[in-house]
Amino acid sequence: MIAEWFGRAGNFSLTLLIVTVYGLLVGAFIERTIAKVQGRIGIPYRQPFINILKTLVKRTAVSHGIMFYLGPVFRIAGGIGTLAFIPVIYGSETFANFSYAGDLFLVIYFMFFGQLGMALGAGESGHPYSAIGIARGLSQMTAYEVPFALAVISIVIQYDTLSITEIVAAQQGGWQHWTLFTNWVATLAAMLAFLGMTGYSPFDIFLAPQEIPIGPPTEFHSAYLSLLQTNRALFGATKLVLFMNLFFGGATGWIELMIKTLAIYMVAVVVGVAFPRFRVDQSIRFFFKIPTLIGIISIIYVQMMFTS
Amino acid sequence: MVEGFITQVLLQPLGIYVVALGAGFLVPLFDRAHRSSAILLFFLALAGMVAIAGINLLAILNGAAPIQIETAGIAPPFAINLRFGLYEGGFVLAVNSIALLGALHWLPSLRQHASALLLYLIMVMGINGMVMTRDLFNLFIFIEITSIATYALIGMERTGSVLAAGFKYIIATSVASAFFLLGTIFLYYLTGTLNIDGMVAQRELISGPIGFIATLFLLTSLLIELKPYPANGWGLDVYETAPGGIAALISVGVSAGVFFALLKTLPLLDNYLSSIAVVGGATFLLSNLIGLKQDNARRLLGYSSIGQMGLLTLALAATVQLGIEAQLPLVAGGLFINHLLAKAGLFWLADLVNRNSTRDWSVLAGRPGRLLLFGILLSALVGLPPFPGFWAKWVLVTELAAGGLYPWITVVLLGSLLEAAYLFRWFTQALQTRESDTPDTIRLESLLPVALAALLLFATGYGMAVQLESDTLIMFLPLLAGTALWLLDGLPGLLKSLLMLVVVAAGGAWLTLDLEGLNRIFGFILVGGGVLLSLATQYRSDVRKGFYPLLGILLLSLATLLRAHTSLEFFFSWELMTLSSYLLVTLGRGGAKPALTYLLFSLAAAYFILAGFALAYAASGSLELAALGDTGSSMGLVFSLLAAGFVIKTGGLGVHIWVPGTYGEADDDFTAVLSAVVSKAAIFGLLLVAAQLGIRSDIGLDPAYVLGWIGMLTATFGALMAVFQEDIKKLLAYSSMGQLGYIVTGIALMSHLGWVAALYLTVNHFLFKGILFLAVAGVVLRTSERLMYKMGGLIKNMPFTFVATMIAIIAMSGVPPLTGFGGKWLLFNAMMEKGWYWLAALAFFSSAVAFLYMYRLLHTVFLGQRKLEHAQLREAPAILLVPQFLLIGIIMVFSAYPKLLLEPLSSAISPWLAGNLVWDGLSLHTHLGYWNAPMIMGVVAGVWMIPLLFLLLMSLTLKIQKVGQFNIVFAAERPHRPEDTHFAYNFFAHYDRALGFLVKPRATAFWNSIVEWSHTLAASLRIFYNGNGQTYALFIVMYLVVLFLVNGGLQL
Amino acid sequence: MSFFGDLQISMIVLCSGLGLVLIGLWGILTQRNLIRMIIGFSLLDTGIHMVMVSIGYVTGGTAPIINDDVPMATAVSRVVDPVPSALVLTAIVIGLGVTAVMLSFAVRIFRARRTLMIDECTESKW
Amino acid sequence: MIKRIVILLVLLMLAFIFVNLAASYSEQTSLSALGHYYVEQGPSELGAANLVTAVVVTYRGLDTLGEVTVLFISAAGVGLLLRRTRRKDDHEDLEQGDRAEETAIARKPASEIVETATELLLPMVILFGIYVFLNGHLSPGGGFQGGAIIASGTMFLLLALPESHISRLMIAITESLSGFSYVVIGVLGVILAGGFLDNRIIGLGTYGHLFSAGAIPLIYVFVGLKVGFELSAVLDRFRKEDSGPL
Repeated sequence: MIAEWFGRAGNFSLTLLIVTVYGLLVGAFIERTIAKVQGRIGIPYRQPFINILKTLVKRTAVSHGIMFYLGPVFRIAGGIGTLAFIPVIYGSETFANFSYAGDLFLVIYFMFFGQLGMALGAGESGHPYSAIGIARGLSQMTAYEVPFALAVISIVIQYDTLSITEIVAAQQGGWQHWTLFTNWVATLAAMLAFLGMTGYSPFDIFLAPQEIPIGPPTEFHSAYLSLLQTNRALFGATKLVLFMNLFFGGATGWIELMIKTLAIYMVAVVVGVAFPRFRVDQSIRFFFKIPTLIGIISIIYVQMMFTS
Repeated sequence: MVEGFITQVLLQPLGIYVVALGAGFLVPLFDRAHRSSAILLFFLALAGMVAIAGINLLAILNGAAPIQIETAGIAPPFAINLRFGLYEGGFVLAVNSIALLGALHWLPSLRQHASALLLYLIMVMGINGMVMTRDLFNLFIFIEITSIATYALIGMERTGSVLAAGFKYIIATSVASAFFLLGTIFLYYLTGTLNIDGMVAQRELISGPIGFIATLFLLTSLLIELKPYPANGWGLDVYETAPGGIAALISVGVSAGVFFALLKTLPLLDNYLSSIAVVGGATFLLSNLIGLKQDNARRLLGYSSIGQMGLLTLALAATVQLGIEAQLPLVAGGLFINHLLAKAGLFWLADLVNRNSTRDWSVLAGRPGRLLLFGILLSALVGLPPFPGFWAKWVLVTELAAGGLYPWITVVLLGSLLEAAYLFRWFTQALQTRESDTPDTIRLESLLPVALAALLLFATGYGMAVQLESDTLIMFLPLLAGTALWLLDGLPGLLKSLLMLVVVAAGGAWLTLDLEGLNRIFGFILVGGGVLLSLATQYRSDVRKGFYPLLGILLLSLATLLRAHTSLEFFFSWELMTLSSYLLVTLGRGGAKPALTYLLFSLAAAYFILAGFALAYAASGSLELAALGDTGSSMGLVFSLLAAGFVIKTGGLGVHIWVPGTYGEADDDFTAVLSAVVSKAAIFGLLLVAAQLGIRSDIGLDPAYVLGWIGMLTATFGALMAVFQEDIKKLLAYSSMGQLGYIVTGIALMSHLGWVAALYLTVNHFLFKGILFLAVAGVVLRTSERLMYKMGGLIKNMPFTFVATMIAIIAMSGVPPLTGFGGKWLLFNAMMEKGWYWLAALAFFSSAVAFLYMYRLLHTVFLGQRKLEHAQLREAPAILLVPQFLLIGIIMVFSAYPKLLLEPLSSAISPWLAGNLVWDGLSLHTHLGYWNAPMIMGVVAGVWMIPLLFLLLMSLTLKIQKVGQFNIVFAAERPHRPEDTHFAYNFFAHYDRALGFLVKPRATAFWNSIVEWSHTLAASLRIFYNGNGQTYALFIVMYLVVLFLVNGGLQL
Repeated sequence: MSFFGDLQISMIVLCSGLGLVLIGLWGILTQRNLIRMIIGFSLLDTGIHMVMVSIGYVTGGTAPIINDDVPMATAVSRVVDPVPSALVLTAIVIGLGVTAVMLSFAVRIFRARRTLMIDECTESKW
Repeated sequence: MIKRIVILLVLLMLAFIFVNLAASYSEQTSLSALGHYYVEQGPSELGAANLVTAVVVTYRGLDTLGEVTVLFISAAGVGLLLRRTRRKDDHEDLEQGDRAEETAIARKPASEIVETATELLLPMVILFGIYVFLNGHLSPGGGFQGGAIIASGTMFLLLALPESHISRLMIAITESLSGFSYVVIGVLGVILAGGFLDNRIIGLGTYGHLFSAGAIPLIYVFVGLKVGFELSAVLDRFRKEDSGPL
């Protein structure tokens, strides 16, 4: 029993490492791409790693209190945990992680874990920007949750399961079986929600580097910040993996995973480059209009298509 | 001869006349000797009248035949005869007793004039005569005796207004008497007799135009004397202006006599039963509606009196129409005795308080004894348990339902609600201390008659309970315990708290431990949970007059609620719970006003429930709760009515407006009980009807589906409304409303999994909301604030409270690994299984919205910048923290091993809805998904520990500096006041901009407009009461004409 | 029914009585002066007494007192019904009592507010 | 005006009802069952020649007791209402001027004719009253009628001599005692005869004589006294609102 647990933990550590590194690299890749588009050179690929290391080895740190101290811990635990409950590579026992502890529903709710913890930590810093950022982030979250939830319900109806593994399994056997093609309405709704979820422009006001320097993490620095930076890469990649599993047929190997997730990510990047930032109330209204409508249609659609 | 006198005269009902008249004639003589001897004679006579009535009634109750009294030694119909049977005895005893008490009350005025003494005595005798005589003309004489004595006593005060009112009264009753006489003589013309029984025996002779018109005159006269709307302004004016002593006697005594006259002549008036019912019903409904506009205390009592007589009339007509005269003693007798005692008590109290405007009754504020009396009388009048009116209304409504007279049920319940509205508004005004009030000067002994009336209400209420129920003792147990605790109310607060806990724990255990299934589970939540949370009452050591007895009653009534087998038992405990919780809310700082809203919505809920039960009884013929399902075709309606009642009580959307005020203003520790425990009673009720009715296939899914939507919309809007709250308790109030919405939806699913979800959510809500309200109690205790933005940074001072709050919030939010996730998961699975996709999507949204207020609560209060004045605050008292951490312990256990909880829940549901939870080891499987709670707990602990250890490790090498409050990155400036940087007020302003339109207070506006509309309607309905005696007289003649026309007079 | 053709004696009394009732009511309803209203009441009362008497009348009957003119043996066929007479006696006394109390109210009202007009006694209303 | 029309309409409707009533009415041609019994049995059963008296005093004795009570309480009520305010600070708005005015009216003397006539007639009126109630069981009349005649004597007196004093004490005692005696007789009926107010507690005597019909004359004496004194008292009250107790 114990050995089995350790074995799994070991396997998961490997996944964790790969996904984190991949996340950081993707981040650098996107930065570089945007820079190229804008006629700059951009950062080297090692830059994210250097950033993390640099903050990690800072010799001074201040603390505003115990919750402040625990905030980054919650945050990265949320990231790691979310990944832990998602099977990463289809058909691979090694990279199934702890997905048999819970289903899709667990993953969706566990995504809040880090956000909540982080919000508490940032709250204790006593910095108004943190609070403002959190208020905005939470508000926006309630809005993109709606199309996302509708899309999820749609595919749960479609596949008649909440198990991510089974959802992926159902999409095997060719691209035409991907949710993207079998239930493109739901995928569209989900991808619109994804824009909000990634926090890229036009939905990046909760971080808003201009008015409220980087939002909730304002007061965090040194080792705290390194944890947050790591998580940013890790959590971003985790969400990509989740979307890949749900809508894009999953992946049977790491290469497929990387190609697919990068492609998904590009959607957000392209939209982000093309559109200016929404105010919070605007983005809320946005999500409640077209995306929600599409989500509703997706359920009607799936009921017509997949239930007798 | 003396012996003959005693046995043949004094002890016989006839003795009442002899004593009253003999004494009455002698009073002037005695008065010549000495005033006090006249007073002594007066009281001896009254006491004698009570005793004679009592002795004879007792004999009849013991099985003696009704006593027929002949006069002149000649048999009826040739001489006048009287009867003293069960009904007569009851009425006479009641009237004489109340007259005796009334005399005690009014003695200071009565003793001024010997003639007042004799008038009072003879007036009472006249009422006795009206009750006992069997001769129509003799009845007229007694009516006149009573009337003339009444006129004179009204005029005793001789102020301009009372004289004017008295004159209108005389004109009105004289015209009515004239009608009576006309009717009587023409009945004699037709039947050749004046004996009522003789007339009834020759009922067929009373026909044709003369028969019609004669009975019409008789009927009009009696109805007018009962003061029907709108021909009753003359009565109201007298109630308003006359001294309480006589007003009480008119309201309860004279009306009783006239009512009895109607009762005995009813066989002659059987063609008019519908008219009588309409007159009674309309009077009841409309006087109570118009009462809403009234703020003169005495006139208000007048409206209530008239309304009550209307109800009695309606009850009488309906009972006879339905042919269930056997129920008459319970219905009419119960309503009558209730009105008699309560109304007389209130008139006397009004006399003592001596304030015209109901607003000025605030002189009673802060006087628990007086308020208790006042409250008892009002509660009785409204028909709350355990008073006779409660039982009578129950029987009335169930019988009306059984007879299919549904419109009357609506009238009775609506009228009762309106009456409750103005009566308890008055109580609310009495509760509110005002600066300008001078203390009242009521001497304690002058309250004695009022107190006796209150006691008699309890006694008669118990008497009726014994008639109706077998398990009376258990039903009354909460009240007994409450009384015992109340007797000890002088003890120190902490001791009382302890005593209450012991009593409730012992009583509750005895009542609930042998229960099974669902009831057992709710036993743990309601009684166990109630006791656990009530431990926290120890954090206040002040006296808290009335608090502990009421809390004891509340918690024990929850226990008896669970034990109920019949709908009557259930409803009794339910109303007891309503009443006690209402009173507890009024004890809060600003609790009086919100408590009124709470009471009215609770009563509305109760009336829905009553109507539902009544309908069920009508359909199944049984009061057993288990027979609710045998209701055949009316099943859907029964279910809807009952569910509506329970949903109101959970604070469903649209009828939720009582929630924030009630939870906000109740005492902080009591709010925890209210939200975590008491609200679950409604869930229990809902589950009960769902189990008996909701799961039946013949109901169809529609009501359940509607219920599901109501629940989920409540959840959504509750969350949205909580987001915009600044008041911490109101935030939690809206949160409670929303969380209960999920539970309602879970029940509405009518599936095994849905109910497991509902029960799981119920347990969970109890756990986290108990913690939250107790934590808030601690915060409010320390900061004396309820507005969150006035707090901040309290984590430094109250770390334990913060931890408790945080854990509770996580448990509420649904974030794994704590219990909340299980609830959400179960509910989602159940909804998907049922195909309720839209509701599932809404659930996602509302639980996301819930994050907003949850975070806000934690941040605004505990995080951010601490206020300077809060720097020295201490942690909440240990006794507040103990229950919180006990509850946290339970949350942790259930989080890691939900099977411990789910298995009993599942097996409790199995008898109703088959289905099993599929377990694979510790993993729970549904059709769609799976949930391995222990493993999730392990993984989360693991992934949380690893970065923590890492950070700790790093900290070893780092020099972590604790910094001061204002040491933040703030554009190189340093804020000096926390207010500068504590981002708290209107935290979700942007959300308001985006979605605020959804939560504009529409429900409040709607209910306000209902209130306004009723007031406008009331104002337009009372234009008839223009104060002009001639208008009043005109209405009386019109009444006759209208009755003539509607009963087909033109077809003669 | 031809009550104009073959007028019976009691019919005249009855109709006059009912007419008095109407007149009395008219007085009560239209006369604003308390004393006049009381007079109206007296008329109403008297009207009713007449109605009562008329009801007791038996065609051709005489007073129900047994004497030389009305021997006991034939009394049954010769007297009017004694019951309404007895009732009227009682009713008159009661009417008297009520009138007396009404009058004393009127006196007191006049003392208290120097007016006898009913429409000036409307301070309690609504 | 509109009010008048409404009143007229309502009364017209009432008249319509009355017309219906009268139209269906037809005069009785024989006694009702009740009347028949009284006429047939009354003289022998109760020994009263005046059958109305038999009905009033015995058959419907309870009514009569009630009637006496009504008068009694009317008198008491009138006394209560018209009592003179004792204290100035009492809550009544009786002003000094009113009182003077009142006295002025009261003092107006009667004409000489009235005074003389009164002195002449008063004893006869009272005597006649007594005669009427004593013979109530034999001839037309009775306690009420007799009492009323006595009271009319008082009326004369008050008209002629407005200042004359009527003893309150005497009225109170007579009133009380006669009322109480009436009740006692009634009670005796239960003990000695068939029931409450049965007049046969003493022998019926010889039919048609003064001392016959059992207790009827006795009752009528009390009733007559009571009525006479009470009505007198009422008249006296209206003459001047007095401050005396009762």
